[in-house]
Amino acid sequence: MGPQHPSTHGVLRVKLKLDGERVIGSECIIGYLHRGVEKIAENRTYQQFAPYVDRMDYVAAVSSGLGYCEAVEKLLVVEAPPRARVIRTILTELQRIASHLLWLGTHALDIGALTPLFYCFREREEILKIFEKYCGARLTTHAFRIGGLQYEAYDTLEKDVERFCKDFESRIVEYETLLTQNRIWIGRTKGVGILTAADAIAFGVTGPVLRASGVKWDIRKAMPYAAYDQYKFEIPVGTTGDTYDRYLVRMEEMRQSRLICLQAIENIPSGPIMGKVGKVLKPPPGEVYHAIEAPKGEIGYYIVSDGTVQPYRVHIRPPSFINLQAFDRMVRGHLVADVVAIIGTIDIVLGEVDR
Amino acid sequence: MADESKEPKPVHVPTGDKPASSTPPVSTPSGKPADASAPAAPPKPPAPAAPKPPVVLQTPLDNEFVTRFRAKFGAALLEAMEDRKQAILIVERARLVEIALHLRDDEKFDMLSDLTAVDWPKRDRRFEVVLNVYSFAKNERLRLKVLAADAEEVPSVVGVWPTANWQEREVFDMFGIVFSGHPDLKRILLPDEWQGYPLRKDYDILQQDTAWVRENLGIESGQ
Amino acid sequence: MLDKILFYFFAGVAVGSAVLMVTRRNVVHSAILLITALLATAGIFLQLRAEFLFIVQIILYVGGIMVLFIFVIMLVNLDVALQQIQFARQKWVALLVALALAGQVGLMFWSSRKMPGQGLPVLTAAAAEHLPANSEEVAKSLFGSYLLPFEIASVLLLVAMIGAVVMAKKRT
Amino acid sequence: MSLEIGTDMNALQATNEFLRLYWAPLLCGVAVVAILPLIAGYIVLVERKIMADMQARLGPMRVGPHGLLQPIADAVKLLIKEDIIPDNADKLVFWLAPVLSVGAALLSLAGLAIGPAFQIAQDINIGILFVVGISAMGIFGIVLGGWASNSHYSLMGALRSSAQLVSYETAAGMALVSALLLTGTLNVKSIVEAQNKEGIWFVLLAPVAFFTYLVASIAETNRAPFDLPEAESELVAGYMTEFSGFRWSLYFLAEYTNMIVVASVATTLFLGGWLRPFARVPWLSFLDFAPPVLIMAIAAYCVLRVPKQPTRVQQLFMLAVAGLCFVTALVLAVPVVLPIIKPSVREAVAPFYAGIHGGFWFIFKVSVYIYLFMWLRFTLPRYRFDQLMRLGWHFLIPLSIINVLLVGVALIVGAYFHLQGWGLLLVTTPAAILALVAAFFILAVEKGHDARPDQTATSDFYVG
Amino acid sequence: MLPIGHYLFLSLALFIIGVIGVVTRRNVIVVLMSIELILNAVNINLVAFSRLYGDVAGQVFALFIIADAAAEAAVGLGIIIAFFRNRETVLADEMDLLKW
Repeated sequence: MGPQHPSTHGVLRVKLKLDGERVIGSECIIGYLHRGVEKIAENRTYQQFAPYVDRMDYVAAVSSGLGYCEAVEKLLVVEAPPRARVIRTILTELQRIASHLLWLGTHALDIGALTPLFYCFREREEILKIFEKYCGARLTTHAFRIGGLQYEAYDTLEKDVERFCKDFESRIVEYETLLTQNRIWIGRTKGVGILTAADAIAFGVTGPVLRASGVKWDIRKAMPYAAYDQYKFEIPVGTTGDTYDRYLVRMEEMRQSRLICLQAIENIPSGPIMGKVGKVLKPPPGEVYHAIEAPKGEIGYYIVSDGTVQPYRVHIRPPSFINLQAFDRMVRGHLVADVVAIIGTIDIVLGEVDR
Repeated sequence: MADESKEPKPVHVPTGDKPASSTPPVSTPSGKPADASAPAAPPKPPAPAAPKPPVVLQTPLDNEFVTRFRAKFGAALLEAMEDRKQAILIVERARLVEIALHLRDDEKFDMLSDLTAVDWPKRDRRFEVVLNVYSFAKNERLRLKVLAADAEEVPSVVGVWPTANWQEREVFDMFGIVFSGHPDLKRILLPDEWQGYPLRKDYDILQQDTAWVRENLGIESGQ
Repeated sequence: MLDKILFYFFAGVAVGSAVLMVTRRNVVHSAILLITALLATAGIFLQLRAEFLFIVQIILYVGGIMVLFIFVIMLVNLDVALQQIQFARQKWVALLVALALAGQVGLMFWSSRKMPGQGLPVLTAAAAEHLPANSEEVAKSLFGSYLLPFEIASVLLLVAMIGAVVMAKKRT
Repeated sequence: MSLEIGTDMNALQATNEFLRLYWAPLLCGVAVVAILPLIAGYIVLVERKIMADMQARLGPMRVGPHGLLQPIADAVKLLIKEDIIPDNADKLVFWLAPVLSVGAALLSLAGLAIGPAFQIAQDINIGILFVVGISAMGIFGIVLGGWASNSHYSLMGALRSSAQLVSYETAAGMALVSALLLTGTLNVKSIVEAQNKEGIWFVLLAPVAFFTYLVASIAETNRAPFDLPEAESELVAGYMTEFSGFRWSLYFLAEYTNMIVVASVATTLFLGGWLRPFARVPWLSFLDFAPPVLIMAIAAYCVLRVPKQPTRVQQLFMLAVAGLCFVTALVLAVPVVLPIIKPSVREAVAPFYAGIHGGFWFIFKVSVYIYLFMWLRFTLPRYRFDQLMRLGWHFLIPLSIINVLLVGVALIVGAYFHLQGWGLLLVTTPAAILALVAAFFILAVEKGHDARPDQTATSDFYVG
Repeated sequence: MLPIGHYLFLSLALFIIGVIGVVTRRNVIVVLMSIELILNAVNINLVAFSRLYGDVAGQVFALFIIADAAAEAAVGLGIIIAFFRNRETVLADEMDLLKW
């Protein structure tokens, strides 16, 4: 399947070894979108590098931005003010819903259902409008700054988010009626691309794919960051680790994110939006590894600083890159038609895989 | 070298013409903390303001885990420290696999979150291979470091954590560190016939693809 | 008048495509030509007021057997066989045999002309209108007097199906 | 009309004799072949509009008001587009394949009766069988098309789609057989008369047969959940990949004609051809007014929309459409209103009434059936090829065979008690229930011995 | 209904072409096709005489012949596929081994 295949979510080339219809082995050839982000990081100051982070996982730019800002704040041993942390949580959760919606739309389209794509994009449009009102950009938002926020929350933010959350519940029910009970959808997804819990951990898979295999682990609960410790929400867990479970886990995650947003907008604390961070950031030498729960999995930043304005080394742990490793294990023994479904269910974004 | 596209910022010329950003010229990259013009020093006590000598946040760490580890491996543990409340163990390169197995089985660090490397050209053993492991049971992170000189091989941990497969290939692709025992160590992101290892400090950011472009496309790279 | 036109048209098509089918090098072309020949014979059945047989010929022969042939041709994708010569060496022998056969039947035709007695039955067929509805007629006799052969035919088909499946199954 | 014209006439006399006898079918034939591309085009437009509506968007709006001229634009585009023939493709077969496909589809239309009056091939004795047989020829168009464009992918697509067609044809055939048991004859006209005499549509007598035929016909026209051959993800556009421009539109036309053929077979056989719903129920006769009222409403709606059209020419066009609807409403109203005004003229008007209204109801039912096709297409994801074949062979064919058995038994019992019309329901409904029980039994067996990981339970796909 | 001679002559012609096909062609599939042609020729005769005598038995028998032709084609093609899979060839000359 060549790099420009319609259903590989970007430039991913998969070499499949087939026995008739069945797949025996597969090899992913990546690197078509490699822009050398980590090398660039060593030649930029901390603030200048922030926009690059959005370009990696362009579908969930807000969460990668949050990860980077919090990592540098940890480097500086500085804490963002409570108001900033709450607004960050709201925007990250909205971004998670948007990323899952895009995943659901394209995944359903690969398997042949035409309509869910348009429903999902209709909701995603609402979220992107909120982003646009807040920080001017829809996709690569660069919404956060190291130490807090750049822009004050625009006045109707609470109302917009509330309106969105209110009718999003009925929308999820709409998707569910279309797909969850649908005999053909179950036929195409149940028992396809099974990943056992042991394999998942061995392959370092994180995020919804790991949780669908039955491992109840979410960084938002394990090591709470931003304002996640203030809110109540559950972690959906699957049982068999097949495509259908991953579908259910992600649908449930969207519901949980919606709950978080609702709880968050009730009381956004007042106060400053920018922490005690100087114009020029010179973090004391040393290193830090900070990971947050991006929609695709654990995105980690390992930053080494040598005391100068520019980071000495920035390494990004991309969830899609590592989840893609499990693709070969999941695709063995399935038909060609399932390969497309499995690529969809791992939910990879090639910008993040290639960095 | 006509470098119109990229921002003119050659690395190894520290005081080249700076982009018009407001930051004052950077002094020699010795570890001088924020200079006087920084606004009010961060009030947080642990990061003292400029006057104090460069605060090294890395304090030696010895909790019961480190003692247990030292008891088991003794000489292999070169140094244990804590940086910003994150435990770091620097271990001996040869016994990495053994230590990894111990960590995974006995200490329940069952997931290798991240494997990467850092290049310190000025040190004698220039490469620092960094492994970030995480334990579901103890909900703890630990960072293992192994020092390796230019031509030295680092034992591969693919046997212990299969996720290391692609990450080690990427470190080899970017740094040129050879991982002995890796199933198929070849470049993962860059084209196979690429010369040089981009993430090394001595690899200039500008002339990256001249060799590859001249060879494959037969034209001069536009960098 | 119309009958004559129809018959000559279908007969011409049938013989023409049959001849072409036998001589074509490309197997797919000969398959298509066979289909046209079968359709032409179906036309003749229609002209003989045998509608049921006309439609059975189309459904079973053309729609069933020929699809099977085309499938096998595709699976066996014969471009490898194309280069080899298609015609056996004993082409002339075959022609000789055919001519002898034709001669014999011709003789029979010719002789019947002369001797009125044993000649071809010169009955005039019943006029078209009051022919009973064809398919009902066929059904009556098929399930009436020919019930046993009908059952045997179904057993034959069953055996053939099992044989084909066993034969073509992949030796896994 | 005897086929045999005096054998001794000379050529000229023969031809005009021929013409005198067969002018009606010739005329209808030409009409159908001419109008069909237009109808197919507008079905595509309607499909895109409905799809858009279901997906919260507007669909083609640009060409003509509400995109009404879109099909003409599509047709022109297809005609102009360059006609690429892949190198060392088999020229003859490459040309023949689409022609065969369209030919089969159009020919099978001939056997069908739109209204009591409008039938191309007058009373063919083997009516329905003729239609099914000829449409079975369509397979060649697909298979040869795939072969002629000698690219590996289109060959695989062609093989897959013909395998699918062949297997679902048997299922459709069996479903038709169980319906034909009820009618007793193959002739299209007499089938509808039989339903009229019984006073009940056969869909109520043999619901399971209708359902299996519905599923099989969707699979046979390569649509909705069964459109795997041109599933974009694996083989791009299946056997149609290499065809472009006019040739591709021939295939396209064949697909939509097949859809119409399948829909009309179902309507004739199950939904009582051109019978007005509750045809023989006296107190429901006001339904006769339904068609003209309906079309009048559409005309009124168009007139309302006229001022909203952006440009002058679109307003004019909208007005023309309104006029057209108004005229059809009038034509429909005349045979109904006239007898009320002047009872004397009733007999003279009766054939017109039957013809026109019959035609309306037939077209109405066919469009409802096609709407069902479209509706399924937008909601259901696609089957995988092995699931598709498994559904066909393991579920549909046994179910339809059992159904034939049960309907046969029901009829014998019915005849024994010489039940008529609605009475038959007493016998056929238990048969239908028994068939459903058998269906779930097949499913249970299916689930039982298939424990392979990627095996999926495929019961009737209507659940959900 | 033309005089019977025409139909006899037509079926004879088809029969002869079929025989030529069977004998001359090397490709087994074409041989099978020619056999189909021969069976078809026989059918024409049957139907012609059934029409002549007004007795439908001829057509019923033709039906049986078609059924038989279907069975024969199915098994024949099965053999060809099995053979092709082992020996990669479809030419009659090379089918000279009874057991391979």
